Amino acid sequence: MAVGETQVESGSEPGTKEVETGWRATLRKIKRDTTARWGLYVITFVLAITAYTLIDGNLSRLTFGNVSDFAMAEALPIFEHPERLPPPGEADTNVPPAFHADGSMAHPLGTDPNGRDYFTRIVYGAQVSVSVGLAATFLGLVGGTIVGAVAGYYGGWVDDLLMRAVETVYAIPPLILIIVFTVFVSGGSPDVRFAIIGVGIAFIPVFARIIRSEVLSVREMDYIEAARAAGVKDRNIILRHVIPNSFAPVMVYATLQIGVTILIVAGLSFLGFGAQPPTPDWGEMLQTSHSYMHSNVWLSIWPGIAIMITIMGFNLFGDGLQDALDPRIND
Amino acid sequence: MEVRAVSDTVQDPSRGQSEDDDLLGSEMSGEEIAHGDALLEVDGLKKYFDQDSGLLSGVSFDPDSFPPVSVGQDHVKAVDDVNFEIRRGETLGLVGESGCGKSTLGRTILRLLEPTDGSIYFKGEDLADLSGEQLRQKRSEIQMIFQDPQSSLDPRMKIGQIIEEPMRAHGMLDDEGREARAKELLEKVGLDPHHYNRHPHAFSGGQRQRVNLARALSVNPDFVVCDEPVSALDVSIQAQVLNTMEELQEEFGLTYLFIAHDLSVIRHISDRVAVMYLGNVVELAEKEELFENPQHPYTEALLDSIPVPDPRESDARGVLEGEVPSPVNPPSGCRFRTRCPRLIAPDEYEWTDEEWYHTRAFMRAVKRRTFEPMAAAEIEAEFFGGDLPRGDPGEIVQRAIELVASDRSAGDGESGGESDAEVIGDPNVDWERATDLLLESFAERSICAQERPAYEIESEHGTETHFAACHLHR
Amino acid sequence: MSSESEPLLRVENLKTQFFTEAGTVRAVDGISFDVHEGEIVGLVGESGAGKSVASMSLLRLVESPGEIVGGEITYKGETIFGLEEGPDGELQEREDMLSNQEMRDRIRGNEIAVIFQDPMESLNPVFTVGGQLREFIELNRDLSSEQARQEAVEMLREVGIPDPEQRYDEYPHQFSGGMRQRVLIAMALACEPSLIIADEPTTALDVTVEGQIIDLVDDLQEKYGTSFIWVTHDMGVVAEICDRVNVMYLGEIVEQSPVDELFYDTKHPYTEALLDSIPRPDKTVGELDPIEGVMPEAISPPSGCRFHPRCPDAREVCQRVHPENKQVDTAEGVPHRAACVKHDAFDVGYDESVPLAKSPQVTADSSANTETSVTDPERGTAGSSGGEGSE
Amino acid sequence: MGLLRYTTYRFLQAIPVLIGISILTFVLANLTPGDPVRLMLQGVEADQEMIEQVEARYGLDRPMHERYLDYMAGLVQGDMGHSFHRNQDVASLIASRIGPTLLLVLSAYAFALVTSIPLGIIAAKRRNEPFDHVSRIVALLGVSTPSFWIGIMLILIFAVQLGWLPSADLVYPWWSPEVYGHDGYLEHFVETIRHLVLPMIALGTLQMATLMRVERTQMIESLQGEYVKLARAYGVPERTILRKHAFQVAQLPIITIVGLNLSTALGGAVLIEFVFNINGLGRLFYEAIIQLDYQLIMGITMIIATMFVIGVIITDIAYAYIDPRVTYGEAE
Repeated sequence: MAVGETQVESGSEPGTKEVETGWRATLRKIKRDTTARWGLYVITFVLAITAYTLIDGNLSRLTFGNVSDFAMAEALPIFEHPERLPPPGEADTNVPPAFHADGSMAHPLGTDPNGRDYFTRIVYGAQVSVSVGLAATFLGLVGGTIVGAVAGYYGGWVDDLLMRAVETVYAIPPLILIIVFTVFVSGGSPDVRFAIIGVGIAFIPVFARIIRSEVLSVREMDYIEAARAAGVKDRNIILRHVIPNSFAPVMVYATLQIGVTILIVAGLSFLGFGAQPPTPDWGEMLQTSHSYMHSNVWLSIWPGIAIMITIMGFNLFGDGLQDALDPRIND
Repeated sequence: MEVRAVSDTVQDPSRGQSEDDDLLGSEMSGEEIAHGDALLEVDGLKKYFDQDSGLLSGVSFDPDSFPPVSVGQDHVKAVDDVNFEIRRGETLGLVGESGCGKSTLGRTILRLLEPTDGSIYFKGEDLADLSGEQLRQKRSEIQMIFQDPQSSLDPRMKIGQIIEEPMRAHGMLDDEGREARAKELLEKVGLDPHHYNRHPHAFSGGQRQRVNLARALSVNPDFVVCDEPVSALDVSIQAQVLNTMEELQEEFGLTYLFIAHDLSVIRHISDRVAVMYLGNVVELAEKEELFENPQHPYTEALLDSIPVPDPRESDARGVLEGEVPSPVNPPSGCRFRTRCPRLIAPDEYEWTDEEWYHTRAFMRAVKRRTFEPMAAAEIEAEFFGGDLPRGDPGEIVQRAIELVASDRSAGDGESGGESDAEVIGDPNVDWERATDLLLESFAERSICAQERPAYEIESEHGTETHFAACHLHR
Repeated sequence: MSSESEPLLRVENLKTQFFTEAGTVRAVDGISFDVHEGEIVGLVGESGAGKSVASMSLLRLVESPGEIVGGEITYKGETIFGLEEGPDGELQEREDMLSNQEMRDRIRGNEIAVIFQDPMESLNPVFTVGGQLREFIELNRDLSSEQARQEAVEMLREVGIPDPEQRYDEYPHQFSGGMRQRVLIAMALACEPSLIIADEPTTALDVTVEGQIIDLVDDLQEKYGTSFIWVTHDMGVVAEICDRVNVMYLGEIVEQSPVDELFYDTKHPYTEALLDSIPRPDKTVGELDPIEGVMPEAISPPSGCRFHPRCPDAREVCQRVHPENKQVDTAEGVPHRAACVKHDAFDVGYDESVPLAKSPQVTADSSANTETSVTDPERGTAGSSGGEGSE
Repeated sequence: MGLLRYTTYRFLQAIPVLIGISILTFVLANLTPGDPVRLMLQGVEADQEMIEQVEARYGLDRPMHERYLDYMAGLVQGDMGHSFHRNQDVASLIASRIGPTLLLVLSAYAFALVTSIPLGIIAAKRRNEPFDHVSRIVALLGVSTPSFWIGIMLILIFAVQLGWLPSADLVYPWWSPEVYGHDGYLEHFVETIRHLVLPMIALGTLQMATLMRVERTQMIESLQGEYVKLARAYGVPERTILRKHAFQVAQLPIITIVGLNLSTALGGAVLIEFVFNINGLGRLFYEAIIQLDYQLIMGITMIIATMFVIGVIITDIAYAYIDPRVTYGEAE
């Protein structure tokens, strides 16, 4: 029986509990939230693959066939030592995916034009995307926290100056800024490490803004004033009250930002300013396959799907986290 | 009745905390001031806020003028020259409507806000002069209770940590001692000591205000500023918390500055009451005196406005007209004069009471534009009963009426049949000039506009002096 | 009902529930009252008593997950809400119940209007005050746009807004709180309804402004003869403005009487306790006598009389017997009802029943500690975390 | 503050930001370790004399701040420097390439707005119904998929497999139909659209998805507002509430986001122009980077940042137009 045609939820009726806080409550809400749970599954999956590629030093898998004399015992982030990667296979055959008439189960996703097993390259591609995504976001988060917290806490002209600077950096689209930075700082030979720093710097304004506004809103809370009135030192107020209470929303934002970072790094590699061949990276693979777009369609499809799934994982988790922490549009 | 149970316990060597006795020194120095002597004295206190801050603050931009950019700050005069004292062991009620500056005053006294000018003597020492660390140490003697039970407790901390935080900040006791004291305080304020490890969200609003109380009392303060501590609570819970506050006051010899907008609560808990309006204290007297014999027209209006929970009481309501002026440009002299029903007639004219009464009403009606434009004769009839004041005032009124009368210009003959829509844009009605004329000729010349009132008068109830900032007592 | 003519609005056994994850919240649990023409009827209670939900139920504007699940609402002989047993034995909406379309077109606004508590939030910030007023007038009164505009200006003047032609084109944020509340009153009156539901209309206002608004409503009510349902928690406002009063506690009406009798011949212990617990502006009260504990949550109300855990007069029988709101007295022909078994009308053996022993804490201290703890087992929280002061 | 005053004020406020951008770009372009001239001359057989010549020509032998001031002086007069590789004026190069980029970005925005707002509103209205779930999944995919990959997929499907639409470059509507051999303006118009569709969707999908998510959230929030409750209580039909009362308020945050997202769109244009071979600013930027043509890079960065700043100002003004609180100032 539907009485009254208005069925829009409201958060103000007696049934709704007041906002719970604290980590345990948040965790419980995440557990209950389907979106967040699925995001967590995807992230775990991608992270597990990344971990595997770091442990599995057998880079020979990255080549065609079984170049067994090129076995690497050392576990390493591959983009750090591209010189150790096996050289492209001899065979210039372009094996199609397994479900194709000419395909074989030896190469479930086929091989790239250089004869390297595509499945293995996709798996190893997670390493660059995920580590760059995490590292660059972390860098931006740290830089942004410093700038944002200083601006928000001190206020006045410090705030003004920092925010003008932030606005300036913000005005240059991240991709452009990162390309200019990476190319010039690397002296014309960009690679992943410059990309991480570039992305990190480009995201400082984004994080600085959000952290500043969080600090400003927490600073207005009565418990901060209560702590001041009680004679608690400024340092302790920041450490014990301001940071823990601004942390949660910032984490939500950071999670969503990881997705954006991966997106941008993929674009960067696609244009040739990120990971450099032969490092397996999804963006780089898309660039290589771009020339084979007409002859081998599948080469362009797999890396894109890999990027999409990874980013979706972080977005799902971020969304779930946001729902769990934001009471306004809670069900 | 147990006296000072908590502090006794803490100081009791058998509880194992004897070394920390001297940390409760505030208690000792507090004894120097006898019950009933001034504990805190506020002298000429001012707190102005800049309207906005930042690099370009104070730079205003107006393309209509030349040069289009000008520099100059407007100040919000939230607290403007306030003087009073609070005596040891008493509760001073501070009452006023929203925006009158009472909360700002409370925070400025605590130096949570930096005073713009003036002194705050606490036990003879000027808090306004203290440097950061001196001030921080002084804070164990002065505490505060906040209005909002939701935001005044850090949601990520446990109740125990919250209560212990001030003690920790002042190096009071060791970990165990603090925990023992926190639990005792929980019991004192009427909570279960077992709640020590719970988070604030598990508590109702009333219970949270009790935690607030326990936190404030943990460092054994002498003086507590209570900023609307019960206004967010339901009526039946209000009474519980008020009673607890009173019991604790007696037990610990506390002095309260109790800030509230609710006159009933103020009447219940205060010994003396100060009434604030637009940044000024307009009246200060003992409770009975203030409520039974109010001497400031604003206080009277406030008292008349409260709905009394008694259907057989039918009093005059809503006696105040208009709205509170902006604290950026408050009225000169008495700040209440623009709304005062008893604005004093300017001395330079000869008035009868009735003449002044009519003129005042007309002046305000013009200023607020509360009547529809009508013919001059109608205005005369409506506001003056047909008789304008004699002499100069009469002429001024006459000129003002002409400015706002709908039949002002001789050329327009059909003034009778005009509809509202046509009147809207009537160029003949010059409200602004009429307002200026009336205000300049009358309101600005009243003593109320020219001098800041401050009078002490005899009380009818009690022995205290009665302060009233109203020229009616000159 | 009394022998008088048919009331304007009759509510019988109204039940509104919210279906939440934690369970069913019986926000309004079987209340009955009526409103006669030209009357101001009070609906009084603390936060969580269900008074706002009750008033929104009258317009069938309960928001999901809330639903009216039972009872009957009749307005001027028309059925706003009513159920009957269908052929399959299930309850279904009665045929004569007004459709959503009819509610919108004929009832909301032009028959029953509302004034909300928060004048700051109730006006749309991006439209002019006059525009909003005109829209509602046009919608509810068959006037042309230009006529509606004139009417709007007229109403703004009527509620004491200076210079209404000018202010018609201004935006809500340019008005003070008191002025915005006047605008809301103008909206309600401009639609020329027979009944206005005023939901805590003065709670957010300063006391002098509150006085102005109550004065205004008093005058206008006299002039237009509109009936009011006045929802409030403030006994002072009740005494000031209401003709008859319904006191609500935890979803139920516990006392119903003319205003004078409510204050001078109080029949329900809750009302009495409420009156004793409030500080007075007109006289100095030595010691306040607070009600112990806090109101339990409506999700799991106490057995028997819902007030018994906090009631000073509670006896053993109160735990068992759930009292109806029965007539216990008559004042000038108007019934005085109370839901308390201590009155003779009930005859369930109150006098013989043993008084309930208070837990020691209760008698020792006036603390809120003894509240009926509605502990959520999952969270293990202390006491009810219900929004006291957050309705 | 009136709307006009506010507009002037916002433009004045942008001046320091633009100066900041010029400094930042200049510093970035001079961050190169080693000799910038050698970098510029990569791949060119150059002797010492030539290097010195180039240095002198670009004033690279002078301190950085002097060069900056020179550059600024030039900028003010509309002189953005000289492209060494192309031996062309930077300003005129940019002018010749800005058209396609603007066409692409604006059409992507139009596509995003036209699709996202109705979808977001319906999703909010039918919250937790199948329509809502489907649209949320679409939006999620939209924000998770790289635009350039969408571009590649679109080419594969619509150009390569189906052969319905062209996959390279745009047809510029501002050129005359004869240039393309089009038979009259109708065909010219149709061809313009046909060439525009794929890159527009590729670039617009992310915007659409972002805006759709925001629109949905904002509408849900706005529909819970007290003013909506009041409108319902006065018998306002649901359709009017949705389209007028709730909608107007919900658009405010959308406007802000539209402005800020311009940054993503302008960045994305580089990728999309690369994928679709569009001779716009993005492609020019890519080529300039490959050639390390640093005056050209500075010029393009400056122009793109300026476009972003102007975009933000325009949306701010639109915001002020809808929300009276901005221009009239808060009362309390």
